[in-house]
Amino acid sequence: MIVTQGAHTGTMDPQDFTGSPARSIIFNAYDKLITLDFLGDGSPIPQLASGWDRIEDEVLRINIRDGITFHDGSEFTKEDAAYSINRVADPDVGMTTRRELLNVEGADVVDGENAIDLQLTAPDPIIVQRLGFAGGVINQDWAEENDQDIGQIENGTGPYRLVDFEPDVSVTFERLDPDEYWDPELEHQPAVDQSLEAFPEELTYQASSEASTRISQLLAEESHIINGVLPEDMERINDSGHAEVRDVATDRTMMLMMKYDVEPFSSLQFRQALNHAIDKETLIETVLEGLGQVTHQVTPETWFGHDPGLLEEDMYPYDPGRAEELIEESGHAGSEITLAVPQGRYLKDSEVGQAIAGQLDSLSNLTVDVEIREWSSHRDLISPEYDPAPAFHFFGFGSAPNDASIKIDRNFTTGRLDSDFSIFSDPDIDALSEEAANTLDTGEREEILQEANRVVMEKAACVPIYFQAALFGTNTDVVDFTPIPKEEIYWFSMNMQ
Amino acid sequence: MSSDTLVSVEDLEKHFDPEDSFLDKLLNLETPPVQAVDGVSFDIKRGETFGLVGESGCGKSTIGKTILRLLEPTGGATYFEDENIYEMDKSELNTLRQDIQIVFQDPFSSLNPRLTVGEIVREPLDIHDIGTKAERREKVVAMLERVGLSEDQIDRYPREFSGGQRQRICIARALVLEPEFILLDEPVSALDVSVQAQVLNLLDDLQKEFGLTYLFIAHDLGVVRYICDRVAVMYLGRLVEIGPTDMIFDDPQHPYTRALLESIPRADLQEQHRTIEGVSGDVPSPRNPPNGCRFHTRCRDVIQPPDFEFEQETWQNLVTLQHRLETNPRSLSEYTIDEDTSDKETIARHASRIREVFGLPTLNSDAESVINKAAHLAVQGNFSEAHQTLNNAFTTICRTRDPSGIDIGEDREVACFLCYDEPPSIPKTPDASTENDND
Amino acid sequence: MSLLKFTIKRTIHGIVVAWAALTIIFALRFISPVDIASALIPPDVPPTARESLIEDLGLDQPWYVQYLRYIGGVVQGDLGYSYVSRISVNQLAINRLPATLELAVAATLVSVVLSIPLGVISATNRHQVPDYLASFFALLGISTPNFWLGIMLVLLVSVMLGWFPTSGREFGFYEAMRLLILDGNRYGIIQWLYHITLPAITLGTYYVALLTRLTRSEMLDQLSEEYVRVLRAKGLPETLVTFKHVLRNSLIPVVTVLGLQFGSFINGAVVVEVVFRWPGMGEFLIRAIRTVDWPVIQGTLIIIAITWVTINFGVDILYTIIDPRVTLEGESE
Amino acid sequence: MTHNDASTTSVQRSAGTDNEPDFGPNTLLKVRNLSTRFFTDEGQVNAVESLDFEVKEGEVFGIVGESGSGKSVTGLSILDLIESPGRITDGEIWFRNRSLADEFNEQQSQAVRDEFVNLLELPESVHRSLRGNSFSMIFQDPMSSFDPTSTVGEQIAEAVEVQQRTSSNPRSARSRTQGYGFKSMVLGSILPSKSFVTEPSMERAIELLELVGIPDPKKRAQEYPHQFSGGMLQRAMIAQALAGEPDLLIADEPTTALDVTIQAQILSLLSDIQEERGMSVILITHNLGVVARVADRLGVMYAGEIAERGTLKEIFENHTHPYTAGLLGSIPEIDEAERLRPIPGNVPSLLDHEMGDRCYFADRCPKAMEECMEKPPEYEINDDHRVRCYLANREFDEDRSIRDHFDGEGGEPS
Repeated sequence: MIVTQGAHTGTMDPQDFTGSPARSIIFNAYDKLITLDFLGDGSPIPQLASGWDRIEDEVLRINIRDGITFHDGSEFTKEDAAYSINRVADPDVGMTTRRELLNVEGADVVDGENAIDLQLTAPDPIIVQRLGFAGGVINQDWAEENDQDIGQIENGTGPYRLVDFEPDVSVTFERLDPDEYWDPELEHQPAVDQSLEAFPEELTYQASSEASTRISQLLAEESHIINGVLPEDMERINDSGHAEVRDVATDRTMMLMMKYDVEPFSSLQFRQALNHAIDKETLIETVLEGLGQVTHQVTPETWFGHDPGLLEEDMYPYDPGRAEELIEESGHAGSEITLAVPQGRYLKDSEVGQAIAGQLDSLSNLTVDVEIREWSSHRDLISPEYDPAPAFHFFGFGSAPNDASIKIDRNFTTGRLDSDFSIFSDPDIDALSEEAANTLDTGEREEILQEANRVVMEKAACVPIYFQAALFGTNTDVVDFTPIPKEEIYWFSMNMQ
Repeated sequence: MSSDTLVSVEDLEKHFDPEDSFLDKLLNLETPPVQAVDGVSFDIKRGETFGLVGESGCGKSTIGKTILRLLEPTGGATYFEDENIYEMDKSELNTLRQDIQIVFQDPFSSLNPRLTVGEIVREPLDIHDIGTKAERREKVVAMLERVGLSEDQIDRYPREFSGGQRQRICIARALVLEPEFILLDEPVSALDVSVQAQVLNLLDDLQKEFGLTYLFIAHDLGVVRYICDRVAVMYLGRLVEIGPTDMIFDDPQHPYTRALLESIPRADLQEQHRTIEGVSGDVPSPRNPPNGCRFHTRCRDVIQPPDFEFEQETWQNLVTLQHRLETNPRSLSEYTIDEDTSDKETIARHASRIREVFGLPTLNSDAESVINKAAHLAVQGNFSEAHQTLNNAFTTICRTRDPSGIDIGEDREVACFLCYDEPPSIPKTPDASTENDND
Repeated sequence: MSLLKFTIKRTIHGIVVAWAALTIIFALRFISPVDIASALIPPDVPPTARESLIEDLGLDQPWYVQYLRYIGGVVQGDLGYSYVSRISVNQLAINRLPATLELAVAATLVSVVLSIPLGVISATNRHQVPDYLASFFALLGISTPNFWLGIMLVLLVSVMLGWFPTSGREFGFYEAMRLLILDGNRYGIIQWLYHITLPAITLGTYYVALLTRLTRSEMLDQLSEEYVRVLRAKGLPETLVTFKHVLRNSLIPVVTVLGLQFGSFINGAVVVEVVFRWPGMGEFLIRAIRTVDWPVIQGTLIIIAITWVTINFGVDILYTIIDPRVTLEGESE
Repeated sequence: MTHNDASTTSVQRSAGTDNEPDFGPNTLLKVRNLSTRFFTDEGQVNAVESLDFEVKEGEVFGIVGESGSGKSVTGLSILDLIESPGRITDGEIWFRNRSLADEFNEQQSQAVRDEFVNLLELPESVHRSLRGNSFSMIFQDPMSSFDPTSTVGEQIAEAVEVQQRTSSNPRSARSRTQGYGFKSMVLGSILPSKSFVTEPSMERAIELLELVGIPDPKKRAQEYPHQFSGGMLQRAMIAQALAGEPDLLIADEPTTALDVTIQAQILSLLSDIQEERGMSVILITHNLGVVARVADRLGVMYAGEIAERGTLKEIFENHTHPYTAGLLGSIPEIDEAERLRPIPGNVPSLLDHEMGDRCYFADRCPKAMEECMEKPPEYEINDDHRVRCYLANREFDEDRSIRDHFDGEGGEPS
């Protein structure tokens, strides 16, 4: 089974990688304490943990399974589990996956029990989800021995073992014999109804940044699954007779971000006007050939805290007349604004950005320019360090634990540990966010988050437009390929005839 | 300087430094400079045609360019009407450029192919901003007609003309500013003989008409004899003889001048029966010219050391060997043997081979042992000692002293010890430059 | 000038050029609009770690200290660590450089093998049908963009005909040769050839055009030289005239151009490597630029610069073999 | 005659039928009616026009003329070295060669007369196989006449090699390239390859260098042309030309590029070698002094024709053609400095459409008469002297002068 993604990974370190292509690769070989039900509703499921229990507001006890060994034969212990958590949690080590564990102070082994205690600095109601999206578990002795080389070798507990790794080029895994794996029947994965035996014996991930190259590989039957198919190539692939395109709406919210303290975006009416001014359906139909799911809030339907009220009811229906009125009211009629758009990051990003600007520009009292930049330089502009950041940019916020707080905290709050992409500030939203972060009761918390979603829209903190679609090309020999909303391609989502 | 002298060249020197980079110097890769012109003096009188002759590479064209300050000299001075042109500033030089003009050898490359003949001839007038537009045109037409072209050819391009006509255009261009002095650098050598004669006659006529002074640089002695009043003969960057043309041609004093004149084939039925006493060998490199008289390595009359009496030919061969040992000993490596070979017979055989090749027969004199010793040393690869041996035993004045030009009367000067009433004595210490290894 | 001195001289030249390149590459960091620290340090690093990283990287030092450290590092062969993969750039480059060199050499071979015969045929049949055909191909090649040709070749030859793989590099040359020599197994070298063919043709084609034209015009120049007439006059068969003398002399400027082009092969490889998923320096560099992985960008550029200098040095030496006038310059008179 | 026949594209084979060539007892080469033309963009250039001359065994035949008179093209035509767009369009080149005559007597009898063969009627490959060993040629500029990247020794050895291969197997083109296969072709185009030249050839090359007076021949053979001086290189070129022991050496301006002192050395070398080997030489030059020194007979060429030919004495002292007179009068002599009598006008155009059907020299001729508007035939003044001028059988008549048709001295017909 050969998978070709648009990007690859330069490292195999399960705690120090970036991006979903790396995630797709690394977690074939590494298990986590807790994972998410990627194929199902995304809820946390115990993997190397057998269960968990919040013994105090700020202490999470995680029980560890017995009898699991690493690929090198050494036994997986609670010390390894604690070590894995601590390696990430320690800011001085500088692991990239620390983002999910910002509230974790450290982990201690529990005497007399095969368990560890996670010490938190705040209650963090979704710490379990976060763990499910965080790094993998590694062996302490092995890690200390191979400190420099962790990125190039592998020693996980996962169902696949690394055979060959050429950084950024290709990686090959072989499947363990079912009896070598601790869960040959894959019972811990509720959404997987087959045993390990059914999955590919050899799994190779390659990378090619050129879409045309990936498609050529697919059509020449050199690759079984590719990602990042462009809408215009769908027909060619489907017509080839031995490959087809699968699409899935992802969790990536494509939206316009506006800086709260820069005129004219500081005006609520103006922000509302922009919300009214975009014809989302037409945009998706014309530019994306129908691929993409319109949204009126930032949180996907499957996520915790999604506001079902906003699913059907559009607070800001497409109404250019109303938009013009609101601009008039805001006192910013005749404004000239510039939309910063990245190129090469999202599906047809620059085209969509231009179309959006075109729609906005067609308002009689607004002039909109577009600035398109290569992703790497655009990313620098919108990174938290850059000052002044663009006041108006096209942004897609994606893969994360399925919890509305993440979308809201990171994009629309001020002063939170992880409000890194936010250029917005509003006391009401901040308060709701704070409240959600300290509420452990699930039902109560859901209400708070739904409220937060609604307030974000009332304040018009952004212009949510659609959830981006992911297009995959698969060889017809591949059966049961299930594209997941997180855009990753895991071993368990594919099978071959 | 007498008042009838127009141009006076004093001790002019032009050495071309090779384009060695800093790195070359650092790595000791310097190449010695080319001594293109090395201390040349002469005067050109008003209204005369002064010829400068010599073989290619002797430095005659370099002199021409240096006199016009197209090249900066490395030493010496050139006076034009008593003004040293190397000390002139821009504006003086500009004025000078009106008085001095040049005609080059190749009329094909010295005319801008994109200009019409009229424009080419008018260009100097434009540059020096002389006259009104109409005056300029009038002048151009007059000048073109004077050199034998017609007014209706004024708008044509150089490619439409033959070689002789182009050289006429070059002459017209040179004359249009009414200069006093024209430098003719091989003006006819690219032309066919029949056309060459036309141009020579034209130059002759123009000189009379405009009172011009010519410096005529040429290698064709027939042409020089025809057009020049006085001639200077150059060899390897130096003047060897200077004097009135007829005297030089009829009674050459310097051995080089003699050989040069001897070498020219004459279009004459008697030619096949004439024995030529020419020169042998090639001109040495101007990077590393011979010591003393620069011609001595090829001279038939090289003066013998006082204590010996060789056949002149043998002596000349000996000088050749000496020179070779000094400047290019590696070329003798063909005759050497391995260092550790001590077989006397082999050494002797090789030594006699060297002597045979260089034409050095066995002699019945004191010289024999010296020559033999040197040959043996050379065979063993010890070139510098071989050279030293010969040098210590046989020193000729031609090799140790540099002959300066001596006045032999009738306005003639010759740079040859044979013409000295009493040759200067040989310095006691052999010259120190013998370690000069050329590679 | 002896070959040794010549070599020393060229080496020093090379070092100076490499040093200049290094300096320019260093300066790039300062010219770049992005804050160096934010470029060098991943955005996810928390502020405390950030400070210590800035210190570790020496970014708090004045530029000249940074410069000296940087040059010192390069001299000692230390190109730093990629912040993306945390692997030393040397290690990464060692993995990548052979692929690019293989591709460049193969492309050179393709262009030489195609262009020189074409040039010869063209020149010896001047103003006849073969000449026009060759000129036509040359023009076609020169006006076809690399990436387009690559994609078209893949579509035609790989996807439709299935003759060659679309992309990738299963075996490195070294690995393939080792397999062949140690185990007598030809699989590796066949795979290598199989995979390199299309990228090499794509990269080489542009230069085929250029070199064909150059060879042709050089041949014509040489054929009009007097010595050719002399060679014929002494009865030398035309084959020898053409190959032993005329072509050999025509190749002297061709070799110069090839040497210069070898450098541009590395540049051109960027596009070709991306299209063909060829894991070389170019693809690597592009990836590094995308992720603003400064140590890798710098390291890659340095290696490209040094490779280029080295190859040109090699060409200079080759020059002394094919053109005796070069080394001996200054000796004769 | 046939000089305007632009449509003639192949050598006329029947040229011999109307008047049979007669060969003198010592004739080595007889050129009859030779025309060589160049078909350029500007038009047809009649470089050589109905040329006749013969070369006897062991003599030096000089061809004198100004640039563009066709003298070099004549030499190249004999060796079949004319390159496109030029072509030999007409004529016969009869060469004494018994073995060739025997060989072709049956299959191509029209190309054979006694011991002579007409080279222009033999297959091209046969004509070319004579290069190097029957004919060889030396050229004006020694510096550009050697391949700059092969050693001088090797280049001479190549000539030796060609000669040896040819003498062992005269008519086989294959034998000439034997041992020089594809590999050598490829390698030879990159590296200095010795695969063609054998050790004995190299030794012979060194002997030849010694013969022409080059010191240290062994070492010099290993050197490249740029390490030689012009004079030395011209000696090397002579050595190369001698390698094939040719019957006829064509020397095209052999001394023009050299300094006078070197020129004298080379001339005496040529003359010594010619005498020693008894070979024939065609000496092509513009310098009358050079022919005076070494030639036995000479032809004065003008506009592609031989205007006047004869022994040296006849031409120098008894010339009839005003061009010959003009040429001699134009040369500034070193022995006296009287005013030159130049030929007026310019070297003529050889473009077919500009040539007209008259005496080509008429427009520059001080003695042009009315009859000169028609082409003069070649008159025989005596056994040793022929001229293409009406003055051969009549005196110049002032009344019939057409001098006024053309411009005066120095004027250019435009």
